[in-house]
Amino acid sequence: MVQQIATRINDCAIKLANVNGTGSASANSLLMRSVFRMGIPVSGKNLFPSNIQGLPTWYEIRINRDGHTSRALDYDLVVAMNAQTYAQDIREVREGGYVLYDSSWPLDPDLNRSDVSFLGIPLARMCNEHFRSPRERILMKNISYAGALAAALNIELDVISGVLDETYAGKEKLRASNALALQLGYDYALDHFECPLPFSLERMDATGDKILIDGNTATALGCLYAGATVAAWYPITPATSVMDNFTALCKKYRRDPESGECNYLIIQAEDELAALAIVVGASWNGARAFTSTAGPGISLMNELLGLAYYTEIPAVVVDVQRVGPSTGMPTRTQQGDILACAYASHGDTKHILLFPSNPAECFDFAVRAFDLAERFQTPVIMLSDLDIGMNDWVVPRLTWDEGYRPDRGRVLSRDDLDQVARFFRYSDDDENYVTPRTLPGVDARGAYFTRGSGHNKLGGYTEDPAQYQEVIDRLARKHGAAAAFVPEPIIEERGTRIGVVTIGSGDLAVREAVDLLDRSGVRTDLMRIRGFPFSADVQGFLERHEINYVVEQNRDGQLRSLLVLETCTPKDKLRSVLAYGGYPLSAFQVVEGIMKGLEA
Amino acid sequence: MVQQIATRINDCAIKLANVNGTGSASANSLLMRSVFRMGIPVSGKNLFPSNIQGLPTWYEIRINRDGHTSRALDYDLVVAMNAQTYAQDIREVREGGYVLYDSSWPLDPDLNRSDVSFLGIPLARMCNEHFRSPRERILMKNISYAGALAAALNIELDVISGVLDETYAGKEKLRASNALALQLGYDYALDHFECPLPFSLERMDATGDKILIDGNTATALGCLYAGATVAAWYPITPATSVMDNFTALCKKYRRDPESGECNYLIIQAEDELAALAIVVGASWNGARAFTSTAGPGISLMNELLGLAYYTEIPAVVVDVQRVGPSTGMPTRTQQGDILACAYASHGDTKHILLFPSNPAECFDFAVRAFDLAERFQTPVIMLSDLDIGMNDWVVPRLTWDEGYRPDRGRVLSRDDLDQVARFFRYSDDDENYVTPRTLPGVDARGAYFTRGSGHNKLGGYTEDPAQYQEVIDRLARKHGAAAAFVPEPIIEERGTRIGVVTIGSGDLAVREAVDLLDRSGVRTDLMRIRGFPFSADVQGFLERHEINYVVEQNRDGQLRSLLVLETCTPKDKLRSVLAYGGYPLSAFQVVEGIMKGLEA
Amino acid sequence: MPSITKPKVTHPGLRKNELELTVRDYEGAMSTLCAGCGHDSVTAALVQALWELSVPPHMIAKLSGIGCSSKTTAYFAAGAHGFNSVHGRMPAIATGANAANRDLLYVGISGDGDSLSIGLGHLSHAIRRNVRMLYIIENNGVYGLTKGQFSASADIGSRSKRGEPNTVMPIDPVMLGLSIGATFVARAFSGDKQQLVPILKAAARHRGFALVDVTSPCVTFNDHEGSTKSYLYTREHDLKVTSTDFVPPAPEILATIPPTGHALIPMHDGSLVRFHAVPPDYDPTNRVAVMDYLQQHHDRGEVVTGLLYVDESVEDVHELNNTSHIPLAQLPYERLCPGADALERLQERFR
Amino acid sequence: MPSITKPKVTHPGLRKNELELTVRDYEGAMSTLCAGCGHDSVTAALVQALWELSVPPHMIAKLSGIGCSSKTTAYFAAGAHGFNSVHGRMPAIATGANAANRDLLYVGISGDGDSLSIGLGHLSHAIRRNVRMLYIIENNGVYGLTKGQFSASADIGSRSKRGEPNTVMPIDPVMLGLSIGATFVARAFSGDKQQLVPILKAAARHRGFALVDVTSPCVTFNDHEGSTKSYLYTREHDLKVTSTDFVPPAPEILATIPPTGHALIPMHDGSLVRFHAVPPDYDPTNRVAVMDYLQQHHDRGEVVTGLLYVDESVEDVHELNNTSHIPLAQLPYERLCPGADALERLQERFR
Ligand SMILES: Cc1ncc(C[n+]2csc(CCOP(=O)(O)OP(=O)(O)O)c2C)c(N)n1
Ligand SMILES: Cc1ncc(C[n+]2csc(CCOP(=O)(O)OP(=O)(O)O)c2C)c(N)n1
Ligand code: SF4
Ligand code: SF4
Ligand SMILES: [Mg+2]
Ligand SMILES: [Mg+2]
Repeated sequence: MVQQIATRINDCAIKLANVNGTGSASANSLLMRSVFRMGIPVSGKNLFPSNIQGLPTWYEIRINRDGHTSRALDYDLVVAMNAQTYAQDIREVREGGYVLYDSSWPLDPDLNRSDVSFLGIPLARMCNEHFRSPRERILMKNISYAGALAAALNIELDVISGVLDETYAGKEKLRASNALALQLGYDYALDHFECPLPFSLERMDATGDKILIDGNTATALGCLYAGATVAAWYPITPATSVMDNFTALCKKYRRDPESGECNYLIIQAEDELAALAIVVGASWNGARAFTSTAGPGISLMNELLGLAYYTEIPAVVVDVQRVGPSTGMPTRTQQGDILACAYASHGDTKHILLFPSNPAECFDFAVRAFDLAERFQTPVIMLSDLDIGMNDWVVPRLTWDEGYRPDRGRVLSRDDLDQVARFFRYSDDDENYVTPRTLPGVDARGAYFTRGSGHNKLGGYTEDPAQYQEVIDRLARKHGAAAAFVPEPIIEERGTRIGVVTIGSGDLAVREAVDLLDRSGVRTDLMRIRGFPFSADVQGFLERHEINYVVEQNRDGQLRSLLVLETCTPKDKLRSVLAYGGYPLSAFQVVEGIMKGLEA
Repeated sequence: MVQQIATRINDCAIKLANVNGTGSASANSLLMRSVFRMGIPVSGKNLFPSNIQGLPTWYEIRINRDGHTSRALDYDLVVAMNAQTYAQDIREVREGGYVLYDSSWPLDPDLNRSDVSFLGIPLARMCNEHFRSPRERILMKNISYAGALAAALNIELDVISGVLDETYAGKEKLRASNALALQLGYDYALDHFECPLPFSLERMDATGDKILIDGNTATALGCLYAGATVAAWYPITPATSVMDNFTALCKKYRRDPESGECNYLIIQAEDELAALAIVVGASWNGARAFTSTAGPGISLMNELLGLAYYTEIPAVVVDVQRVGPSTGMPTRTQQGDILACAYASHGDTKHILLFPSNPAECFDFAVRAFDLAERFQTPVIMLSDLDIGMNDWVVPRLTWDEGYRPDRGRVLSRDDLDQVARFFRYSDDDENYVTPRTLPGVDARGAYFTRGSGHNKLGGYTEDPAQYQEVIDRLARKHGAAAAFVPEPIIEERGTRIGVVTIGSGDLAVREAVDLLDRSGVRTDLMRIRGFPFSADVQGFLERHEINYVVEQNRDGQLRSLLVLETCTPKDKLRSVLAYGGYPLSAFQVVEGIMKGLEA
Repeated sequence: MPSITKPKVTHPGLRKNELELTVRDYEGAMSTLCAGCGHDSVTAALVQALWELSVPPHMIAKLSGIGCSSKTTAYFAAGAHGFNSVHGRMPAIATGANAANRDLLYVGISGDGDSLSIGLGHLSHAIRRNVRMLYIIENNGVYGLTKGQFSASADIGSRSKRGEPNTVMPIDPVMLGLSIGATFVARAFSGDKQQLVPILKAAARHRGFALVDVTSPCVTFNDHEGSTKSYLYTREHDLKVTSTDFVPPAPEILATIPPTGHALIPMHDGSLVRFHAVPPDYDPTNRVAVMDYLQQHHDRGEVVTGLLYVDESVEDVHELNNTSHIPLAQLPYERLCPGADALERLQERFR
Repeated sequence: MPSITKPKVTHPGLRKNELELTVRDYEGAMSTLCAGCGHDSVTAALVQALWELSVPPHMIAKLSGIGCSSKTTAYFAAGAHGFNSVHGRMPAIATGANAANRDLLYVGISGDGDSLSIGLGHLSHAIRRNVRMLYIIENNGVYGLTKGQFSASADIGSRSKRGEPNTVMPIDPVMLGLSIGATFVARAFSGDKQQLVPILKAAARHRGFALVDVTSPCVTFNDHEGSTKSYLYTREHDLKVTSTDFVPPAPEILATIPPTGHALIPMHDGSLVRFHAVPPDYDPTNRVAVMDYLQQHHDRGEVVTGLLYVDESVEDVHELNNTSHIPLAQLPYERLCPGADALERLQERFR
């Protein structure tokens, strides 16, 4: 018997099960965007296969008036559009929940569950009746279920039609078909189901001036605003859309209005080694340049990261992490490249890392990545991930300070060279242990020889121990100095004895977990780390807490490892809470992990 | 005024300064080998440039009756054959020491030092008188100074001529020239200097049945005896001679006596990525295969190391470490690839590492590397270094247990498959979490699909969190299980409160340092780690000591980092003693580092 | 999931090959590629060719890199070991596999992205070494799996799905192969099974590295006007040079595929390949003339297909190195270890 | 140490170029290569060519990989920035450098190991992109710096210093370049400055990627009989196709190097290159004919030198992409940042 669930407003989780390549993505994001426009906090997570067409794909929408929109683990409503995964999808509905399915064909009685309600809607039949082309018949089924959901959840019809109308502005025929499909679903639901369902929506004002954006688009915007002119890349999921977006933005904003010339050059490289090599070459030559990649690309970039580190050439790398090791699960999320990036390349190397937690920070940190890379003349790797990069997030509207000017670091102009008796590339370090560089094409007095082989502080070749050490010792100090320049940690502290430490896309889930723990009487403080090397604030927080739970999305506790090595905190103060199956982190996983730790 | 130094027997340090490409290497190793044949502990360190001809090169011989043959930092005698470096070389002689130089031309008076004795010998003039061809005139100068040193140090003429005779056996003309040159130097020294010098040699019996061998030759021998049949490599200093030797050995020992066919295939690959790819392909297909490389190669092999780790394919990689980062100093030694190897590749990965400390262990560990790689179906990286690999070391004679049979690990034959209901690649793990594999070409029932993408324990493709985790969790346990199989640490313990921990080529210097510390009243215990993952013994030693000084040859304390992360030892019990200028470690550096630590 | 097991229904009436196997025995998992993908046609031709050749499935080793094309190793010969490795490195992995066991038939499957960008060096060097294998490039001018970027084989002027024109000069694997000494070069069109099957059979029996460039349209990202790798374009511009029939030594198959044509090329294993030369004077053994011919036609915008060049006189990697005829992976340890005495003796030189 | 500063003694009588610089101003650090190394001859020719071209030294960027050959970037143009990078990646690094600043003259120096093995993919793709640069392969058939292993350009049958014969087919960078669409391909011999200097000058002025393969013997590891990259062999088998004189637009130099020959090829910058065609009907603009010609001579064991192929009609990477004429690295930030308003506006689509 189906147990009635209590009425809830603006608090539910919905899972949509589809077949990839059937056009469900637009229907799903239509739904999510409509909720967003109703002012309600919402998240959408796309769980898609590494395949182009015909395999199962899911979309999860979490709606929560308190802003807790990390991934839910059980669903009030499942839209089951993929016969291949019916069994699993129906299993995942919570007790008392609902399954919406295409009743054009009878449902296998074996799949029946007595504790959930089945809402059948003859989507295929309806669409076959109303649409002619096979293409439309497939696509409109999706819009129809969106219509049905609008009715079931009480999404304002105006809002959802409004989004559709905008989407198909200027394409009247398409607009009309979509509007019809939406209405078909809507009406059918109103006629046949008890709408709204116990969990339904109501306009509120929590999204205010916010925007709905994915991290890769925001990263591209950041690179655009940072003044990057050269980009090189090799296609790889989930990083590809960084460059797709950067390309589109450059076409729009970087064409000279008079000459039509392009104030940028984007090169699709032959592989990731070349992509970073191009960035290194361009940066050496004075351009702001970057590449975007994922784990396998980071592995391939190891040698060149070491070159840039040792020759002190700025280089910005965006790593949109996916599940490793090896090819792993290319369309799943993880934070598994932390150690690989921190110490990338043979020999003694350390790199600057940035950890954005959402698209807004992707935008900010992308800009800061260039400033840091040029200020410290070294690679900076921004570690985003698939969850941030490819899902739409609700974040504060991006703003731009017109006063911003790129920090190009210590670059000597011709005039500067006039002031210098003789220029030596690796001498005369400043308070951050950075030495001045010169650019090719400026002045013969600035000419020097860049080499990845042993060099002394004059830039000359050396095999002398003391001369060699002098330079690499300074590099170690320089890396340390960057701690004061990377984004400071976000700390929310109430003087409890338990610290919860996280990074990147773990943010929302961890915040929700802290709330949930509070409610069960476990008070904790929160720190989200945003950069490496770690600043004194990071150290301070860890010290002030008896135990710190380090929540991250990988098997080996890589952030914890980095904290163990690169802060003075005793190891036993740092405990791991890990989730690494490839789906975005859920608050329940965090709570479970911390509770287990506390009980142990 | 030159102060007379006290008479010493079998205890001195000699530095020979030459120009590379002038044939000095054979004269220098002639000297070293002669000392060795006199039964006296000796070491020879070649400090050569990354260049083919015309640059300074040094050879250092340390002779010590107690077996303390780590690098000396000041020299009793310098043979100054390179005008370019006279100044530096003469500066490095200890007070009361000697400079032997070519007096065919007058020495610049500025170079004079009142506290050392100058032994002039007109090498060029003598050789021009006695030899005709320009080639001989250059080469024989070297043999002549060897002769002079023989007289000065009291090297038995029989012994040194004996070595020469063996070297040129069958080449009568060459032999005669060399013998003459030797005698010229010998006689001149006897006639003109007070021979022997205060530090001189006397036959003893400390080298007994030992041999003089370099690590790369020993590694090649190990690979030969392990039964490696496929080798792939890309030339790189200082690893090249591993493959040169393996090739020569195979030619001699692996040609089928009847058919003349080669029971091996060595492929010079197009790059290091290909070299490891070839090894992975061959190992997947059932051959024992390996590659040898240095730091830059390790960086390039990152992606394929991750593939082999995740697909569980054995792969043996020999990393003969040199100075990093980047191209660094290719002809200098360092231990800078420890972290890069331990966690090589993006995503969660951990590899098995072996740390030989001398050529004898290179031989042993090479064999064990194959056994471990096949037993654990994973990459095994043997971390040698330039000092071990390219210098001649006095080590115990290598022996071979005829009972040895390769541990091929869990490989199912056709018969085995008869016993199995159905074979699944990643199921049925044993006590070490290893699952059985099958080889291509054996039986269709054993056919499976190897993939670096997400797979479940059946070997099927998966994007399911639980299925994915099940496999990679087992991989973590499997890596842990290897701790009991890697070579156990060498521990010499007397119950002191100070542990001295080292690795690889640090061994000799650290042992000497322990002795020196003893003499100044600082009693310490010694542990040399030989494998990763760390065994319980490693953990135990660290625990038993209040402070552990971790002596290693890199800037960032990479072994210490690994110990911090991978044992339960509190961080503050682990302190670094570092030397990383690129020359082989000296006991004095270790003593200095530990004393500083103790004083702090 | 990309490897859904295909229900195996054996029709009693199916023809059998020499090994008493039906064509079904050479199939693999169900394809998860897009409906109509050219790569699936290549798989079908491969299944047919392997069946016709009567290769025992377990004596096949299937290797690939990463890409839609590289997935196809899962879709044939379920009884063979497969290795879906990493992007671009398959030629080197196959080189290693071949080194370990010269007795297997190596089928390498790659894409134009996998082979001509990230893997170009490895492909070129596997060609030089004449590693004995059948190497198929399923060439669609795009990166299918990463959603439609141009690959290095995209022709100048062809337009991507988003309408952008390609401006960079293409790499033609056929010309590349010929210029670095490939000993077997063929090109075919995935949609033309009649030409493809015999080419694959000849390639499988070639003494060394057999490069087969198959134009294999991506229906999702590159099958539209403006793309020279589309069905439309290829069907129109396809200029057949030679149609190849494979004539294996066993008489049964001789009977089913009647030999026609003029040039008889002996394969390494004694079998013969017949060419239906179009034009009649086409000589697939003269490298200079072949390159000339291809260039001429290329300049006219024509895609020449057929077995374009073959040289059976060049030794493969094992012959060049005089490697043991017993596969290295199967040599007993006793034949590999020189023994304790030898170790004792050889150390004399270390005294 | 490999970069010993050379004492700069300026003879007052030295000739000056348009910039009032003497040839000394184009020299670099003292070479640390072996006495007699072919690479030093290339350096000398390069110094001469750059001087004759009157390029301001600081407008040159010198890039290389790793190898003896790659060290030579230190031995010329002390007033230019140099970048001795990592093994095999220089073509990609140069691509990036060029992307940032189209105004410099890029001189890339590589070896056959650096370019044809580890760097083959990058070289090929830089060629395809037509990155404007002078790219020299100092080709000696061996890995000099790692002591004499065969490189991918070692000819079959040539013997290493240890007496082992090479058994693997060589990659000829000239044929490779032509087969993947190179727009400028030349070959010369390091010992023949008279031919080399004008080729380098023409290459420096080429509109796109200029590939110059210089046979440059390694005296230490490969200058012995049996090696086709030795002085002996090359001097005997050298077959000159075209001798190239560079005729820059400035009249002074026109006067000193009198033009002769038949084919006049206009360079991108308006200057003209004259060919002394040998044979007289040699046409360096017909790719098909060039490849044919080279193959024919190659089959006779002849090394053809000269400016072998040139096409000035193909746009370089910047022209193809319509990049700003002001070097990207020099664009003021104000022209790059769309500003706060644009950011505000564009976010409408994220509502
Ligand atoms: C090192 C690395 N870089 C990038 C990728 C992403 N990637 C997967 S497939 C592919 C290209 C596939 O193109 P192609 O080989 O032509 O195959 P197709 O899908 O067109 O058949 C790329 C770039 C990867 N898997 N590994
Ligand atoms: C990644 C990497 N692998 C290997 C090497 C070692 N290495 C240095 S130079 C060289 C080959 C040089 O050959 P080539 O380019 O022909 O130059 P040559 O010395 O013959 O002029 C190699 C393999 C390296 N520096 N980096
Ligand atoms: S995307 Fe293209 S190449 Fe990939 S499966 Fe679909 S049709 Fe085939
Ligand atoms: S080894 Fe050969 S290539 Fe290197 S410097 Fe000497 S002669 Fe030149
Ligand atoms: Mg493709
Ligand atoms: Mg070379």
